[in-house]
Amino acid sequence: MIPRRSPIRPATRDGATLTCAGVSVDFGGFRALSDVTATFPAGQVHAVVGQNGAGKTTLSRVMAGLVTPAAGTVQVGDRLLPGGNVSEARRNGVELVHQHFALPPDFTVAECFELFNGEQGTVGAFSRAGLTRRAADLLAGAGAEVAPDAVIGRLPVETLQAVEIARALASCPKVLILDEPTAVLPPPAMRGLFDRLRRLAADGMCVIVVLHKMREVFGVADTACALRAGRLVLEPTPIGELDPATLSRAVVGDVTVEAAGTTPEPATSAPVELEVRELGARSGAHDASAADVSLRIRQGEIVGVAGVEGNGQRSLVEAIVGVTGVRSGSIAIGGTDVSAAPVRERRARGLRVIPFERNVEGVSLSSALWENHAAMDGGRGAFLITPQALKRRCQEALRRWKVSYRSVDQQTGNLSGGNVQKTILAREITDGLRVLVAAHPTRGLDIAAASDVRGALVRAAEAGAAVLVVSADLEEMFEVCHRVLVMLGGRVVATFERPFDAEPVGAAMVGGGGG
Amino acid sequence: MSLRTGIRTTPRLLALGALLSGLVLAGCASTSGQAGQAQDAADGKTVALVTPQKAGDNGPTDNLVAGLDRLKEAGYTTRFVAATDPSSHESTLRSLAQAGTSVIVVSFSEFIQPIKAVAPEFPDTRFVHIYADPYKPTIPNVQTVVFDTRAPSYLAGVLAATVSKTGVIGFVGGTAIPPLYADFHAFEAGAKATRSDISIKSAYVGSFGDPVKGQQIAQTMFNNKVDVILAYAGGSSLGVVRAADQAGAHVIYDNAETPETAGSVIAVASQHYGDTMARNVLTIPAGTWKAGEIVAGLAEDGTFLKPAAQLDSVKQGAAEVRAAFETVEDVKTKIINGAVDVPFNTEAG
Amino acid sequence: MRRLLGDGRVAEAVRPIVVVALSLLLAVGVFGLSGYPVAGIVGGAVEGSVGSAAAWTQTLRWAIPLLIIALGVGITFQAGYFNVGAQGQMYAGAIGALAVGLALRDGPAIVVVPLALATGVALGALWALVPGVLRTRLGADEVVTSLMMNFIAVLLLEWICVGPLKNQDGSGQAATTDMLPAAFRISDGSGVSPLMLGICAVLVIAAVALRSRTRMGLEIRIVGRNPVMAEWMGIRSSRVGLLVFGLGGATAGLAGAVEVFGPLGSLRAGFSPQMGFMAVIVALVAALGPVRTLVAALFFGALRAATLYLPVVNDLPLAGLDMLNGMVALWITVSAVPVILARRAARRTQGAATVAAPVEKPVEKEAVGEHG
Amino acid sequence: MGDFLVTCLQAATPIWLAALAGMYAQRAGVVHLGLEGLLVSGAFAATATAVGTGSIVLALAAAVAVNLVLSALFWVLTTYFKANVMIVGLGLSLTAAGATGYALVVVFGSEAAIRSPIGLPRPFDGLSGPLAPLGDLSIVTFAAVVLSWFAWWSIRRTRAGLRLSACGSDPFAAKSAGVPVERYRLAALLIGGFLCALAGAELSLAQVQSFSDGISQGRGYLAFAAVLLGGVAPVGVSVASLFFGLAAALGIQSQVDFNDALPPQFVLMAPYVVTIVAISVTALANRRRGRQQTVIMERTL
Repeated sequence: MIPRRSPIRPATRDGATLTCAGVSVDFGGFRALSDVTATFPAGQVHAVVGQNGAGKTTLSRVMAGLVTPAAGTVQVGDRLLPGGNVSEARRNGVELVHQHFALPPDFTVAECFELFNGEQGTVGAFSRAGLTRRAADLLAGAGAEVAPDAVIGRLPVETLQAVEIARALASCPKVLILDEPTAVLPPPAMRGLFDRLRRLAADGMCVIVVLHKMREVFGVADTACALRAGRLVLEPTPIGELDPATLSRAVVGDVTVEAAGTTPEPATSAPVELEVRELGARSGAHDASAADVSLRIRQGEIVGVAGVEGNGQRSLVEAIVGVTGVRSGSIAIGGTDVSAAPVRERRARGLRVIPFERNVEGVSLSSALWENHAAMDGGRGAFLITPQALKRRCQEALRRWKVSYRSVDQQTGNLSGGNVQKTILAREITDGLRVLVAAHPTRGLDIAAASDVRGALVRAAEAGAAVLVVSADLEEMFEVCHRVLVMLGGRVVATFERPFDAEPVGAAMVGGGGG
Repeated sequence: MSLRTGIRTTPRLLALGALLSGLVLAGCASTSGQAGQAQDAADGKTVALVTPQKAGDNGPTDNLVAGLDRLKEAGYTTRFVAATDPSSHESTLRSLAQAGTSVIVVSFSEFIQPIKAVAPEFPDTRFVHIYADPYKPTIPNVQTVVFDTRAPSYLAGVLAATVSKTGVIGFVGGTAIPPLYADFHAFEAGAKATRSDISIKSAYVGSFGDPVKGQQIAQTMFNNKVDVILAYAGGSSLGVVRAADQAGAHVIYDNAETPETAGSVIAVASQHYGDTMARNVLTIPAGTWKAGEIVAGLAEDGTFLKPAAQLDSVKQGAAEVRAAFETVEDVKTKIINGAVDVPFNTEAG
Repeated sequence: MRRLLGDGRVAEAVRPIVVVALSLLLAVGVFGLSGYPVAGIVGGAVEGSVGSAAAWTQTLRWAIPLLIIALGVGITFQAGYFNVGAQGQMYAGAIGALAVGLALRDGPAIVVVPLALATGVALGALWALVPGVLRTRLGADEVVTSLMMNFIAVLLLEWICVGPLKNQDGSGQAATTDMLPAAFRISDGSGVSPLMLGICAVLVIAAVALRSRTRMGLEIRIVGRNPVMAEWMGIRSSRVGLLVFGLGGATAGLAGAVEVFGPLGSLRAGFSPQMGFMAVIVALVAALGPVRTLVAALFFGALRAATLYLPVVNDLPLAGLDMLNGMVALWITVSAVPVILARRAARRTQGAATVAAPVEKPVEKEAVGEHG
Repeated sequence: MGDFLVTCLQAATPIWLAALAGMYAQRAGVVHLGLEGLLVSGAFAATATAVGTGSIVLALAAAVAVNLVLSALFWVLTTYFKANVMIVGLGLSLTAAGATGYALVVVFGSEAAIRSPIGLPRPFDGLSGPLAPLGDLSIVTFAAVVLSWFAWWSIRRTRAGLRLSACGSDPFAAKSAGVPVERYRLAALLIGGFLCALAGAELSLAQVQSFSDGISQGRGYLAFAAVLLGGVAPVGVSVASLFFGLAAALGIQSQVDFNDALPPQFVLMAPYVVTIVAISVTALANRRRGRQQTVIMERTL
């Protein structure tokens, strides 16, 4: 009855040059990209580097047709793409692999392939068996080991990336854009990915990779360009003409980075402020369960937790904060067992948190600044409040943290990411702080803001707090931490002391080391 | 700053002003209301009908509205108000009285308490309460017309039991309310008195305006051997008729006959609401109006059970129905002269 | 909140007024087109709502229950829960209050009335806690469960009126309960009394205080806007959820009790069938602010008074009011008009320049928290 | 038994089609509380046209046309005017109830009901033997069976269905796949309008051949419950709707059989209580399985 379709698209490996000309993007008054002009020739791997917030993701989305530019054009080969039209971009062979993946959580892998790779504008009837078979072929071709009928929402992050890349390659794109593909990958997998990208480029494809680590850039790219605050500060330049220092300077700009001083060692006699014993806890689908995790942090000590994302860090932090229940083991703050205590009580005992996602767990974007600030001392605060007093307190705190804002009545969502993070610090680092849990405290911040935040962590420790830092940025952790634990599959698999060496830590993160 | 406070305070001021003026005005509400009413009521030629259901039911409400038309012919200014929300009854009556309406007719028992509250406030307005209990003590400007629907229900029981071949008959009520419980018990008594082995099924639609469910209920009954149904479900009764058409069963109907009811409706058990209303209102200009209780029952032809006008279109059993009506007439006479006692039980079950 | 109301306090204050005015115009236009005398309708509406002392009484009479319910509904909405069960909660409160009033009919009013009102409040809260608990503990959708609880309450009320509490006067034909003793009534049939206005004043003040002077109010808003963040702050979203369901139910229950002890004096099957939905609209028109709720309740009270009065002076069918209320609800959350107008203006000035470039929000994955 | 099943089907049909409509909408990411309104408007348009023209085809066409317009209005308000989906849905239901009541008066001069001279055809009328009860079913009931299959096929076996589901499951992913999300939502709402038109026609023209004020009596809300109860899946939603039909038929049967034992109000309550219990049980089961709700429900007020 239903005519069989030809398999998704004829396999060709011819690439095309992608050209951006004068691309600018506005997000409600905020200029995310301004006048970006760059040419990415086919047959090469191009790295786009920049700090978080520099506009890398926006640029990749403009190229893929997901974001409509306020001005400027994108051209593939000799075809001018209409702005903000994903279908047209994909039809012309532009595929984007998203950093956080764009795969509907309740779809199976096979359904995702069909969703992305079926012909547009057709009803497209299929049989379940045919769907599975085609998906299996594509997955095998892409070297991804996953069952076609696996449900997306239950797959681990690493597999999701494999699926996402496989579905992008399934349409044999001329231009493949990957937005920070290394953020979730352990080093060996990263090497595999890079080999793959090199081969695709060798076949003639135009590969554009968004990266932000120098080592990665020089490991994979043929050319590199740099974005800073929405502007292209370095045009695509052959990698041979670059050195890491030049590129770094392009990325960071002329800001003089004040290196946060190495934190002084705490007294060995200092009392243990946070103690986690043989903890078992589970956060959710996207994170491993924490199993048998033990750690002790003394006053004035900063302990880092390293690990590839999804290896139980979230479970650990959520259990300490109290938003996820403790399955086994115990947690004590200041010597008092709080394993069963609600968040409120733990906070009353001096626990403070810089959460993973500041816009989700950290603040309510649609609330006023003062409301977010006042949300903190739940529990101890009296039943009655005086808004004027709270606003004044908020003003003082924000001024102390040099947050730039208009009024404490303004919506938090109007602030930039760095300023939002600072409002969280202003709220959390206050009198009574005894244990500070900081998850990715500098993610998405510019160098200056990141340095401020690191300084705040060190000062908190100096003032006698026990600090737990969860981060993906090893350099940052080596800078501020006294000890670094590595989590893998929910367990602490290694502990490192100063002086730190990146090699064994990296190895431990992927299961290659012991400690 | 100033802009913000301005906008923040304006609604408060507005609200305060509204509240204050409302308070003051409400305080003198009763006095001014009555003054206006006394003057207008002197004309004595306006009549308002207030019913708890909307018109167009082809049943009691339409019947009353038809009565209103007769009053219009008699020179009255008429107004019809469907007050479907019970909590608006009292205010609607008050508004009408304050507007100078000389006669206010209300129908059904929903209005008992509102009348008790409003009527004494407006001694110059006449109230006619159709289908209600007599008030104890009587209110000097209120006339209650008691419609005895139990008797026709009893007769319907007699008819159904006589006509039924299966020995199973049914009762479909609109909502499960006391007057319908009373009708059901009378129906049951009439049937049992006629045929001791009769079995009676009953069900309530839950609404007087859901013919879809009425149809489903009737269909279920017909599937359970019922072959005659007394439908007391207002607008939902139409569904019963539809189901009977399908099943080839018989219905005793509570609304006016229409072409759609031909073929299954064997008899109509209903009330002459409109006529009775018009007659009673017209006693006012005639000077014979009296407060208190007036009975409209079988004897007064206020309520009746009569063969359907379209009985001949019934496929089977028209003759039997006619024959059965001899028994019915017989019982009717006995009820009127007191030989047969119709039970009056408003409890559920 | 933001998405619902758009930008700025000015727009926030003006939009509901514009929406209501447009709906009124549209409705009047429809009435005119279908042959009803527009002047008569407008005149009648004014006369019936604010034209006389009696009209004012009517306006207040309908505004009071709307205000009481909408204050509670507004709090529930603020916390992000879409509880549409106010109708059922009102019935539950009315039943509870009346049962106490009748059971203690020989008691002193000063004791019985507060006790009865408290019972109404408690029962309303309990009725609301059923969907509340199911929502916060099991995650069952509160829209469906609270709607179903409405249907159940309607039938429960009917059963109460024809069964256990049935009025036994005369032949017992009316589907109503006994009247409360006159000493217990907090207003006469007009439904307005200083005591009731006092209750309303206290509630408005309490709602203002809860909103801007208590930590609870702050936490309710935070939970409504970001329940995940609230949890990380130590605010238990589920507890706040239960609280707001309880509060919403309590005020609806109080409204039911006040109706019974005020204008009605007894329970009648199916009384005030639109009150719950109307209160939802009032709360939304008022953008959930207590003082604005007062203004909106007065307006919709006036509208109700007007439409009950209209059939008394002309033949406009009641359904016209339902249509009008629906249209207000349909338009009230419209929030993008200013944006669309701005965009059009921008496009016009740009003329046929290069790529049409509407301002677009960043494409972001929505953070789907507990409220899913 | 056959008769009983027929009653179940008759009671289920309007809920069933409306629930399929709600399923399509919710799959596309639109929570549809306007089903009740679309049922009423469909029923009214069908009946009014049947009265006016005497043609069943025109009646159905009119119902479909009216509902397509209302569904498009729903879409415009929520998409272009960014109005809250749930409130627009409730508003649509309220407006339809009021407007049909008003139109009854204005057009037909009746406040309560109009009768239609014709009804929906019954394809198996006149069968005898054990299949005879099938004769009581209108063509729409059979259409519902076919449309359920179609819903399953279109959602589970076509790429268009996948795209539609992606719009509800993860709009960003849908957009990345080049799916015009808003257009798919419009399509889903229009399909819903069509299905509700059939459901409304079934309500008014299948058995009773009349339209009365407020004819849907909350069936649209039951349909919405069925959408959630059925897990927003074609088969689940169909089963849930049939379950509601069964509950209604059982309610009637138990009234007929045991009206003495239990006040009728409590029997009438049963479907609502059952709905609450069933919704809670499915929610609990989903939570046990650790599954989040798959459809993004916008709850921001």
